[in-house]
Amino acid sequence: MSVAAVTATTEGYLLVLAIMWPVAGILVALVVNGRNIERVAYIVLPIGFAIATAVVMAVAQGGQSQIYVVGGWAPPLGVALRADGISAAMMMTTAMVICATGLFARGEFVQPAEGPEARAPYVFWILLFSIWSALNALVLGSDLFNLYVALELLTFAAVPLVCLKGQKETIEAALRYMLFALIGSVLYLLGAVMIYGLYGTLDIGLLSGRVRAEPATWIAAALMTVGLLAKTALFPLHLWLPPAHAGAPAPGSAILSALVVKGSFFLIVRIWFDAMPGHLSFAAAQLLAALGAGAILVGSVLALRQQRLKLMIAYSTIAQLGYLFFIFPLATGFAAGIVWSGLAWTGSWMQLFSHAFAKAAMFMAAGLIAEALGHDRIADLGGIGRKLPITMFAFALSGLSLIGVPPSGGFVAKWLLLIATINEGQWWWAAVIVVGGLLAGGYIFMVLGRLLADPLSPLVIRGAVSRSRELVALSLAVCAVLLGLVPLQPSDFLRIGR
Amino acid sequence: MSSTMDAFTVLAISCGAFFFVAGTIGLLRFPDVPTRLHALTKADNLGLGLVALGLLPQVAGPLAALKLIIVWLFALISGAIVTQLIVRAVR
Amino acid sequence: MTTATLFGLCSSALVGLGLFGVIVDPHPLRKILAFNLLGSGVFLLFGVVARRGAAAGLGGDPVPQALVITGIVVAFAATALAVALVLRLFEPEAGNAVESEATSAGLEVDGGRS
Amino acid sequence: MAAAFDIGLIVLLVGIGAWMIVVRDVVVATIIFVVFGLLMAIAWVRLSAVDVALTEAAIGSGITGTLLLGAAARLKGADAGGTRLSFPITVVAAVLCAMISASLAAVALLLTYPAPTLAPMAMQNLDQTGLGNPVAAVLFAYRALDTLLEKVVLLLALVGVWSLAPDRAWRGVPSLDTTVPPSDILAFFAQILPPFGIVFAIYMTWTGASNPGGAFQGGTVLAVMWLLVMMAGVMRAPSISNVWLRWLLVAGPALFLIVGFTGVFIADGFLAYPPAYAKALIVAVEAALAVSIAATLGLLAAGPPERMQQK
Repeated sequence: MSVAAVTATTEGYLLVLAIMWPVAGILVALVVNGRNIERVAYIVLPIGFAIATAVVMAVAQGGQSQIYVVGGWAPPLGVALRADGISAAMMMTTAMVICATGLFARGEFVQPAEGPEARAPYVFWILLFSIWSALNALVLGSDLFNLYVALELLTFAAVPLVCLKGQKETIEAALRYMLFALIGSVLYLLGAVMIYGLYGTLDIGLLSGRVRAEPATWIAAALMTVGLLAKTALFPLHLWLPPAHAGAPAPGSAILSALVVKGSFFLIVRIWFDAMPGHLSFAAAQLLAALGAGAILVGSVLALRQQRLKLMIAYSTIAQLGYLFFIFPLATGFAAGIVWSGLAWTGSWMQLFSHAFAKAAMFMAAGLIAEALGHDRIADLGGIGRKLPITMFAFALSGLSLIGVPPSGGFVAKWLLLIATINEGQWWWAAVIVVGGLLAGGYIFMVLGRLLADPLSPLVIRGAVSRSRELVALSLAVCAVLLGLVPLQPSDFLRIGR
Repeated sequence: MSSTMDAFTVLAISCGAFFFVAGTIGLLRFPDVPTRLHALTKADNLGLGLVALGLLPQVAGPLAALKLIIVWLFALISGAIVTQLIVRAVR
Repeated sequence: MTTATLFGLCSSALVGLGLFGVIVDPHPLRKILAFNLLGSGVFLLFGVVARRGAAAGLGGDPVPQALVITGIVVAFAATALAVALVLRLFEPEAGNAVESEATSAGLEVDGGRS
Repeated sequence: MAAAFDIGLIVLLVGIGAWMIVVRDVVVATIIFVVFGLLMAIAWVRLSAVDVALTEAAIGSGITGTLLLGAAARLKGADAGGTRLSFPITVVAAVLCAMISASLAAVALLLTYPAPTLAPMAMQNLDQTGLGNPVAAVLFAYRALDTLLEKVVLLLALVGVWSLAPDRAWRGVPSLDTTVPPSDILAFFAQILPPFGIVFAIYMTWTGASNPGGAFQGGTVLAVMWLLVMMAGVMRAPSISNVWLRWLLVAGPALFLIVGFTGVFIADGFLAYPPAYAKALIVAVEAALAVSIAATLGLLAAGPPERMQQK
């Protein structure tokens, strides 16, 4: 056997299970009669959730990364899986949002009681399992090519989700998303093969010890980063996102906005903080953050100008993704000369997790409103808040987290980032964070005001909205708020494994 | 003996090459897809056949010779199928 | 110049051409063709890396060669999905049938651009 | 001499690639693409990657060509021309692509020898896998996880293609180019070729353990044969809700997954094989995968179901 640079830990088998359990679900779902596919989901979702919980506990108790060497072939020849603090936290968030979405989708994607198998439910559940498997593979992978396969799995599961309803506009949106995503993954692959050509390994852990500062490395890293930025929809590569996220059915939008775009962001962080730590130049980090700032400003302003609720929420996603990119200049600790700056690190991840909960809740609420009214024109939403108080409450709570009002996860995130900008002496990003918060307040209160206003004409409720689905949206929003109870200091858990 | 065989090989392959050139000119000069395909397949099938024939004296044994002939036959069949599919596509 | 370097240059030319086609060509099917050209360029770089790593009696490093096989299969899957989307979008009869179904399904929330 | 051949091949590849980008007619562009794929296969042989050459010829040129040619034919009547970019943007794109090309070329020239390689390590461990072909060892032993996930990617792409079916046609059959009635000549050839093709596919899958070839190449040849008989009207396309069909799709990945988990109990862990049975297990997995790959690729190229089966 090859030189064991990487050794498996005792609970490492959980990592394989986390990826393969949903895969088993896909295979079973493909062959069972479509009528039973929901029953498959009732088994896949809770057990998958239990696996994620077990991984988090193993990482927390061990205080170190959990590692699994697949097939006993250690890198560089083989592929290893690794769960550190951030992967465990991502896995937990993913599991919570996916299970909540599963509960929410029960009302929307049911097989008809009589008659043959229907298309949408069959496809939806398979896509849901696939996204779960792909995200777990993305956060656990430690091999650049293995991560490429996971990225493609994620893309192929996300694109059909966009056009599940089948209208022409959604197919157009799906096609555009597909093209952006494909170019993105090809550029990533191009960078990855250069890395292999330079260093003879694709393993992130081995790379961190071998990477040299030289032009070829920078070109490879730049290609990978640009490719992943296209998939993350960072400004100015965001054009595909609004029609795609707004066009999907509500549970799909929730997953796409809350989780899918974060998968590629996670990979960018892996590259710069784990594969090539210390190689991100000051200028490059500033450039990434500047694009993030552009995303915050442009996304928020465009969100303010939308006429339709789902599009507004989609533009808000572009803005909220922008904050994540402050991790690059703030967490590498340039000013202090240290490699690790805990405040911004924690703040950025808190932003990711709280946005995941808040945005999923918000898309679900918007879906329920659209279901009740038969449309989602913001101007005509007047008074629906009184008919659907729980939904409105869910929308309001998640909105407050997006703005960053205490106590909420969004507040913790933005506050930590603000302090980090001061500590690092990069006050210019603080200005963007504050302005972004104000703009978010603008578009959230614009909608909230409408929800509470007197209706212009008597409201016609087209369909009854199920109470349990409202509660699912509300509980996700509550999760976003509860994240605000974590202490305002660098998290030790998110630091495990580095 | 071997020089006669070599001469035969050179002659056959040259003829094959001539047909390939003719086929390619046809591909470039003829007006529409069916006539282009006609020129290409006719000339190339013959050209490939001549190249295979020319190589026969050079191979190690009867098995390798058989392989060459089989390659030519399969190229013929697949060429015919692909031509059919292309014509269906442009019609 | 070695074989590997020559094909490396070929790969860079193909990547540039393919990327240009994907961005500029207005026809969706030709974008997909260009994407395949781009993919071929990237895969060719794998081949170059593999060839450079020839050792232990092998003509090339088997790891990148195996990765390319995976990559080609994934690229085909991507092409198939993209082609299906294009056909669905532009084929006249299919498109009409969908729209009437979608409206009868109830919701009129569309994802059109603002 | 060899260098001259390589340079000629490269000039052809780049020239044909450029031609494909600029040529006006979509069908012609597709035909050029098929030719390009075949030349790529030769390039792979020149780079001593015979396994890849076989894959490229079968997938990159063969089945992708069939798929794109069919699509181009169906789009003939439709107005599919999107909006053309304005001239300044085109120039910017051209400059951008040229820069990427140049930086890639720089990397190709900058790479120095000795190049890093895993070839010795792959060979050292080869006997533990029982295989003779190091590429197969990478695909099914060292990096089996990638291969397994990639099979899931393929299945998922198929679900994605199917999801584009109109609701009324779900459970229906894909319509393979219904615009032109199948010709007798095509039907004739479609009856001659498949027996040879099937034998060849089985051989290719079997020999993959020790020689170039394997499940991907064999499965693709099978898929092309299947497509051929369907397109020629010799055999009907199946309904996508056919139970047998769905089992065929899943068989390969499912066996792979089961063998993978068995490794936890009889070997070093997930996707590990006990050396004594490694070759037998891998060949079994490859055989099942070849069948599933054939079904998946064939259905991917056939497209979503569009009408209900005629009784």
